[in-house]
Amino acid sequence: TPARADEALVVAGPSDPQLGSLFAFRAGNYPWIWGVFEPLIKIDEKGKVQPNVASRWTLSSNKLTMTLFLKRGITFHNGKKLTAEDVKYSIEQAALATNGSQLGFIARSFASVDAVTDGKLVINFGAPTSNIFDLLSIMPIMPKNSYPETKLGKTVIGSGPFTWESWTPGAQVVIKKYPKYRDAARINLSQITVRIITNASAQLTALKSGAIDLAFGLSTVDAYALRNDANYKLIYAGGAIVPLGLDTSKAPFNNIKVRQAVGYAIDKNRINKQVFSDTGLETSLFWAPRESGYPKALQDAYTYNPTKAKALIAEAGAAGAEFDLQTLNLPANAALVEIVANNLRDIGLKPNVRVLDVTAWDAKQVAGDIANAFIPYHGQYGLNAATLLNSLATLRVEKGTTKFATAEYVKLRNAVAAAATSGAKEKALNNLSKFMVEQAFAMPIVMAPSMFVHSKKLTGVEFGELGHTFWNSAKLG
Amino acid sequence: MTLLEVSDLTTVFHLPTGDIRAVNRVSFTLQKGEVMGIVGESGSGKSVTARSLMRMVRHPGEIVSGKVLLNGVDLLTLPENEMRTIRGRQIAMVFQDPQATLNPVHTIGAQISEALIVHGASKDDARKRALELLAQVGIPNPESSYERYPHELSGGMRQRVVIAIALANKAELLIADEPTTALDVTIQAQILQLLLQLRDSLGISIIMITHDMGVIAEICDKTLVMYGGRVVESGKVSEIFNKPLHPYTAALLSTVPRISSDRSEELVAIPGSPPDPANLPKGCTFSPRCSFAESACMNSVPNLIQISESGYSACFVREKELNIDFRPSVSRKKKREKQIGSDSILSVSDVFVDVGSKRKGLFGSKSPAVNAVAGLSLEIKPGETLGLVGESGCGKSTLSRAIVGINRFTAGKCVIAGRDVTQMSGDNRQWVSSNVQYVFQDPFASLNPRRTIAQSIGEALTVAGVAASDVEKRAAALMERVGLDPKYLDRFPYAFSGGQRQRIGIARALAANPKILILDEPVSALDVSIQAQIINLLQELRDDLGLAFLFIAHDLSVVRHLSDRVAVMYLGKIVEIGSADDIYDNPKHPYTKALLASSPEPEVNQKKDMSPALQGSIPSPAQPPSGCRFRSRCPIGPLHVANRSICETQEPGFESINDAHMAACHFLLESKK
Amino acid sequence: MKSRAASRYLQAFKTPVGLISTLSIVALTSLAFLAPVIFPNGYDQQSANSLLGPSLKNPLGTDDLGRDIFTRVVYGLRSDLTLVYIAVPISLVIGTFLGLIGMISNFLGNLSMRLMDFIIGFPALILAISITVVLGTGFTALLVSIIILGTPGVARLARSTMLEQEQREYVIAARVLGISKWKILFRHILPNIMDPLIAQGAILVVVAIFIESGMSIIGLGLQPPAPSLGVLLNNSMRFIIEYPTFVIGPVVALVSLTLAFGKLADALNATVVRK
Amino acid sequence: MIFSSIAVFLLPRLAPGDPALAIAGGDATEEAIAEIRETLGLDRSLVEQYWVWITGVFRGDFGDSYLYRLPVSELISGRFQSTIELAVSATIFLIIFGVGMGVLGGTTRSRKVKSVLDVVVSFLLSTPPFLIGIVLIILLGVVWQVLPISGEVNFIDDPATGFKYLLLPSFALSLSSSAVVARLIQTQMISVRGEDFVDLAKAKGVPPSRIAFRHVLRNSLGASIVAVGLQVGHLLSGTIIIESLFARNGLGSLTINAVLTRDYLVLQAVVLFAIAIAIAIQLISEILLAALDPRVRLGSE
Ligand SMILES: Nc1ncnc2c1ncn2[C@@H]1O[C@H](COP(=O)(O)OP(=O)(O)OP(=O)(O)O)[C@@H](O)[C@H]1O
Ligand SMILES: Nc1ncnc2c1ncn2[C@@H]1O[C@H](COP(=O)(O)OP(=O)(O)OP(=O)(O)O)[C@@H](O)[C@H]1O
Ligand SMILES: [Mg+2]
Ligand SMILES: [Mg+2]
Repeated sequence: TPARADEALVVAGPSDPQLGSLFAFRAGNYPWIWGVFEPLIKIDEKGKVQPNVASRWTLSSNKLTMTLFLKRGITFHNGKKLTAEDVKYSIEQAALATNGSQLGFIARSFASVDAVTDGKLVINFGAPTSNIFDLLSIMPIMPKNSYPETKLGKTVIGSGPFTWESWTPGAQVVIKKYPKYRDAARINLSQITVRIITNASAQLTALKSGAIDLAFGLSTVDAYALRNDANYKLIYAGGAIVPLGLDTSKAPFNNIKVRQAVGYAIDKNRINKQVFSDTGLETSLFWAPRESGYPKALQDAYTYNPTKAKALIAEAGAAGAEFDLQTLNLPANAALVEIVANNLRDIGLKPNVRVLDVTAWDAKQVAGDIANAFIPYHGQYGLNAATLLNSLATLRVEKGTTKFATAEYVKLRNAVAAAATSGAKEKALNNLSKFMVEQAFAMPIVMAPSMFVHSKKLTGVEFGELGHTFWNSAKLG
Repeated sequence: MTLLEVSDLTTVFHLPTGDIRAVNRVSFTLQKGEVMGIVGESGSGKSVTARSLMRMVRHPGEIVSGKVLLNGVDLLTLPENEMRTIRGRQIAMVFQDPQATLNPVHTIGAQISEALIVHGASKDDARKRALELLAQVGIPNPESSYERYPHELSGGMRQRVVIAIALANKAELLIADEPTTALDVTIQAQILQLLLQLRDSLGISIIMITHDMGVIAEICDKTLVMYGGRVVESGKVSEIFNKPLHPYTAALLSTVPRISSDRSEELVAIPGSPPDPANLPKGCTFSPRCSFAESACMNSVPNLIQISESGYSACFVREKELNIDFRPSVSRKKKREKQIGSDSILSVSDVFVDVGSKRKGLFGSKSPAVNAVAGLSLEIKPGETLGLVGESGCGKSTLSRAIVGINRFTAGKCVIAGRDVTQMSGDNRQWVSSNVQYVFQDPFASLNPRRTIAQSIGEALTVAGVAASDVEKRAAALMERVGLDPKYLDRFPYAFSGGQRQRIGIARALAANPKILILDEPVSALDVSIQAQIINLLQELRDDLGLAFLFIAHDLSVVRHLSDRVAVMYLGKIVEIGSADDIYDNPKHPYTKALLASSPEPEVNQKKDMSPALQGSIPSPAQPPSGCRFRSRCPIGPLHVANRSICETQEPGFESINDAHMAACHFLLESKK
Repeated sequence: MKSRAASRYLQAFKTPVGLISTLSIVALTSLAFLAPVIFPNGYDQQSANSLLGPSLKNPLGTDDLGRDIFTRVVYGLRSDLTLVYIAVPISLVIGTFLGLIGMISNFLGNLSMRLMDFIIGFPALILAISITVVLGTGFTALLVSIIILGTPGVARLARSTMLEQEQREYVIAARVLGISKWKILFRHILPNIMDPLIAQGAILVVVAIFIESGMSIIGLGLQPPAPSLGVLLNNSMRFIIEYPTFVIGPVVALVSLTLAFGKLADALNATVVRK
Repeated sequence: MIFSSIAVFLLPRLAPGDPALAIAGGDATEEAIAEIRETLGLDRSLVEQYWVWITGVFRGDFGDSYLYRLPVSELISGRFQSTIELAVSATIFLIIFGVGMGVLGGTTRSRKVKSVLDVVVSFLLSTPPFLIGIVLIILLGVVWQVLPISGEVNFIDDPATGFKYLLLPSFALSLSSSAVVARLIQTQMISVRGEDFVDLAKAKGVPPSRIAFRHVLRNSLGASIVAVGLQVGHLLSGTIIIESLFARNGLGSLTINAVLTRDYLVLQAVVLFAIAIAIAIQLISEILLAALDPRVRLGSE
């Protein structure tokens, strides 16, 4: 069916597009990026890799070479053909530190990338790279040498179903249907306007008053409250890992007993209920349950057990220990830290809570030194374990915020990254997870899904694992 | 023919603390074309009476009884909208302060026209009539003046505008509430003459409110004397002044010094102070201060009784003794002879004081020098009193403030007790404050309301170097010295009357044992009955302590009473200086003559020529006229006499008339009137 | 002296408005500072019973973390009052000092006025946010913001009343007596400018509470779990549609506090300052 | 102004973190941050950075936003209209409500009207503007849904709709300020009522309504202008919260964002701009004052 003229959609985005960070995870880009750009592959809800720009791929038996075959007939919005050279360029951009991609380390680990023909690309890994699809699924393909121009926001050229029409900073981004899209006939929406509404309650009122059809930045509570409303549909997609990190280099958390006590002290269930409206996953692991080799048995290693926690504290002689507990100024974290602090006080510790503004927090996180205890927010739920181990400052070895870098830990991490078979992976992950649970330097509290609410008028929206949105089959009415 | 008949008018202010009977059973009649005065001290109910006639008493006042018959119609029973047609059309009013009675944001023309427009005139007619009125009240260039704003006019001119407004609708009755009190004598003379002229040409009746017996004597046919809200006497001016029928009137008449009176005696002061309207004495309100009072006076209130054809009095004593003469017969203390030294204790020579504000304006321009004192010299000898007179704004205060170091001399020399103190710094300041002290005009403003009298005086004693242990004793002594009970030391200023505060101000000035007192209009804010007390006190102190005074005042008769020598100041300069007798009896400078001619005297038997001696008002010190500063107003100057261009080009120097008597005029010998 | 000052202020308190506002302030203040006595368990008693409606046990219901809202409102009041009772006097002292410094040195006086002009010219909220970002969210940042934003008004008022006082005859009389500038300042000028400054202080309280709540609304208020009225307001706003009862407590407390201080300022201005 | 520019330059730089972090995010490595810092020129000395900036300002070049990589002047001019629309309409409401309530309070004799007004004004004075905004949103936008509460429509493109979108935010913004103005005008009018020239007018026979307007109000206008001028300054500062509440994309939200992301150049320019506007408002009120009051007119010549 041809698209009707009135199929213009208005959605609310939480912040301006960040064109300088197209290769990173940025909420401001989620609503529109897969309208304008396309990734090589997609990962569906079940974690299965689906072809997209890449129609198929092969992996050499030593797992060190990957060959990608591109779909034919894809053109960029400027009319040029999409070739392997463009893909190579995009990978190079992802690798650049200045482009800030959390997964840049994967691209940087490649030994070489060769555009063999227009439609064929060969990547030589330095070492087996099991998390390659994480990178490929979040990496937009752009014409060779176009990124500097793209960053200026005037001409943004991709190959997606929509073209970049205009951006009024602070106000809105408009993308229009690309008539020459290879699948143009199946695209229903004629235009998507992303209105930038930073205030969460303003998004809610906008949604309720019918000014927008989809809200990307609702608070969990607001979104969850709409779950039973006949006019709206609640979508869970992607999400965040909200762990409690402990600085193992300083008292009191240089004592493993104290760390474990903390693990038992936290009332994950109440946190999940009161902060995440019971939509989160209470877990002791960083990995998503769909991860291959997921050590399900360890998921509930730490459950709420204040008695045990107190006993451990007493054993460690740490009762009354005073320390800083910091987090960053996001609504969920600000509420969560209160419960955590309350829990810790209950077992006789004395946390001093500080909530930092986001940039100040980032400065500390990058420097790898936050506080004795801290609660970060990692919006990377669902990525590969091997990816997370490097992309999360909490788990990193180098400049890791927990300052936990024992030889044992390094060894177990490397084993996960190097695991070539699923059996090996399961074993390595199990060993690592066991070790992490025991050492208790970084303890996930809740895996919180991102929640998006759209009006029932809107159908067919497809959400990627991190909350990126695919509009190809979206429809209004 | 009777125009206005008021009977038993009573106005009450309802205050939370109780009712105040500000006007109490006031009755009088006014004939067409008559000028009636209402005289009385502050708070006696003059203004409230006037406002009651207009039905314009301010909240929380209320007219509780009485009749106000205007041409037989009782104004008090008219509905408000009818009353409005009477205001401005049949009765018009002129208020005291011309600075405040004109709306600053409308042109004077518009304000005059408004008076006509609200009573039905068309805009064009109103404008025509307004121009006519401007000419009638003597405002030059009516056409261009019409478009001017009040702040562009001098005080005298503004009062003329107010009068023009009052005349706009040819009202039959004009009520003037102290129309000249805020003005200089020279301007007062102009305004009073204007009112008389208007009475003669238009035949209107005037009610003239004043506290100045001189004004009554000058222009009124008959008068009411009010005291404590009541009329205590009324009658023809000529009769009242010759034979007062009430002891208060008599006392009032003898308490004011006259230019011509005997200066060798102390003034007759009325003891005590005017009654507090909120707390009136039980019987006759004047009884506590009356030297004739009997027991009846203390217990019941006398009625106003007709005594003669036109004379009424409210006095029990007068009722009994028909021929009693209330004029004080007590022999007064003679002034003592005093010693005047020969070296000067204060001398200023050729001093300049710049008061031009140095603040930058909106566009950052620096204002040019404004010399309020410009090349002035004078000296005072120990024990001597130098009177300084001149119109408002001539620089009297500026000079005296510069002497004590509040303003800076920009040029010239100032020597005090043998020390050059032109530059005020450290030691000099100390020297000055121990030699010269200041008594201010406004007794309400010169005492810190937050400090007790003991603190105020104690502070002065401490800086004067009195040991802490002695302070209390000395303060008590000072209080006694100025005639106050030392037990009042612990009170705050608000507990004292104006006269008492002025005594305290004097006590504070004496704390430093100064040799010179500068008295900047120390009595002009006081009621006449209190003035005499303070003048007597000052005189006594001066003679006892051998003080030298620089005595500044508007009132020429007061200055003569107290001064040995008198200096006449005009626009920052001395124009004539000499012994008091020389200046008053043999004035040489045309300005001095004009000042003297303008001063009203409470004498009915020798009415003066009322043609005002001076036109216009004092120029601004920012743009003084070239040559002789007085030439722009001088009756013998270039504006009135031909071929006197010398006055415009050359500044006159002093010429001696005798040893001490000097004047600065190019045409001193001219003896025009 | 003291008794007279007291009696002047008593006059303000005798007017119905003055009386009611003073009583409210006293009541709110004592409630706030007795909070630890009334609620010895503190303001952070979390439980699983979140977002309950009003009941006997929780007169205003519970918040999202299952804490009694009434308790938190009282403690919030305490935070706000602590903040203003520290910040406002400091503002008054610094402002008065900066306003009066002109009497001692013309140069310093002009300098301090330029500084005040600068602060006034700076958009208030941006200044407060910047200060908060520099100092880190929390009590100190609020305190500093309130002091910095409140001082210019006080300084200007102090200066203008000082300039007016300087022309008063009793001040001139003191100068003629040879009394030193400092003594004149402390004995004559300061006592006479206290009244408008105290009234200004009451207005500053209102401004301070506005700043506190405004900053909290954009998430830059006190550090959790300490409650303040603004923090509670911000918190309750998130639930305003689902749990509108949450918002009642903070709003009533905030408005009655500002209303009481605003009316107190009115009463002071009407009786004490006018004189 | 130079002093302001230095303060504006230094203040945000005292805060922890810098724009490179906002660009790279908290998961980036230190090396990446350092590299970004270098490309942005943030590694240069403060003096140098200040010099580059201030000389640019004098040339009319405010630099590029670190975050958006767009010229700051473009960012500001893009948002300017929204804020100006809001500020102007709020100012109009401020004048209507403030002067209206003030004049009513200053002229009415009815005790009832006076006390109702007093209650309204007192409440408005003690309620922070954002709270008024929230109440308006809930009542008129959510419960009754009579007015749009979110977003904006360019007033010039579509005046009617644009105006509807402006109504609530400008109400919220102006109400408490208008209470301040009303209070001031009322006291001013009451004090002018006690002036002698009002008595003279009454003595002329001028009817009360004419006295109220020609004499009392006319002489209270000066004070009102000063008050309105001051309040307009407050309004501008208030736009910051109101804009975010009503999802308007004006300078206010740009500014908050600039502070939080340390987008120094944007912040610097906005503050300079705000100071310039404050000066302009003061000039305008002085000019108006001079036009209204002949005494001032003379004084400034
Ligand atoms: N608005 C008012 N409120 C309360 N009392 C008033 C008011 N106006 C006048 N009075 C009282 O009425 C008394 C008489 O006042 P009035 O103004 O008539 O005096 P006056 O004779 O005109 O004095 P002055 O020479 O000072 O003008 C005052 O002492 C005062 O107590
Ligand atoms: N601070 C000032 N700024 C500007 N002009 C001033 C200042 N002080 C005084 N003047 C001007 O200086 C002139 C002299 O003032 P001064 O007060 O000395 O007069 P005066 O003779 O004492 O008058 P009055 O009899 O009214 O007390 C006046 O024209 C006055 O306007
Ligand atoms: Mg009077
Ligand atoms: Mg004087």
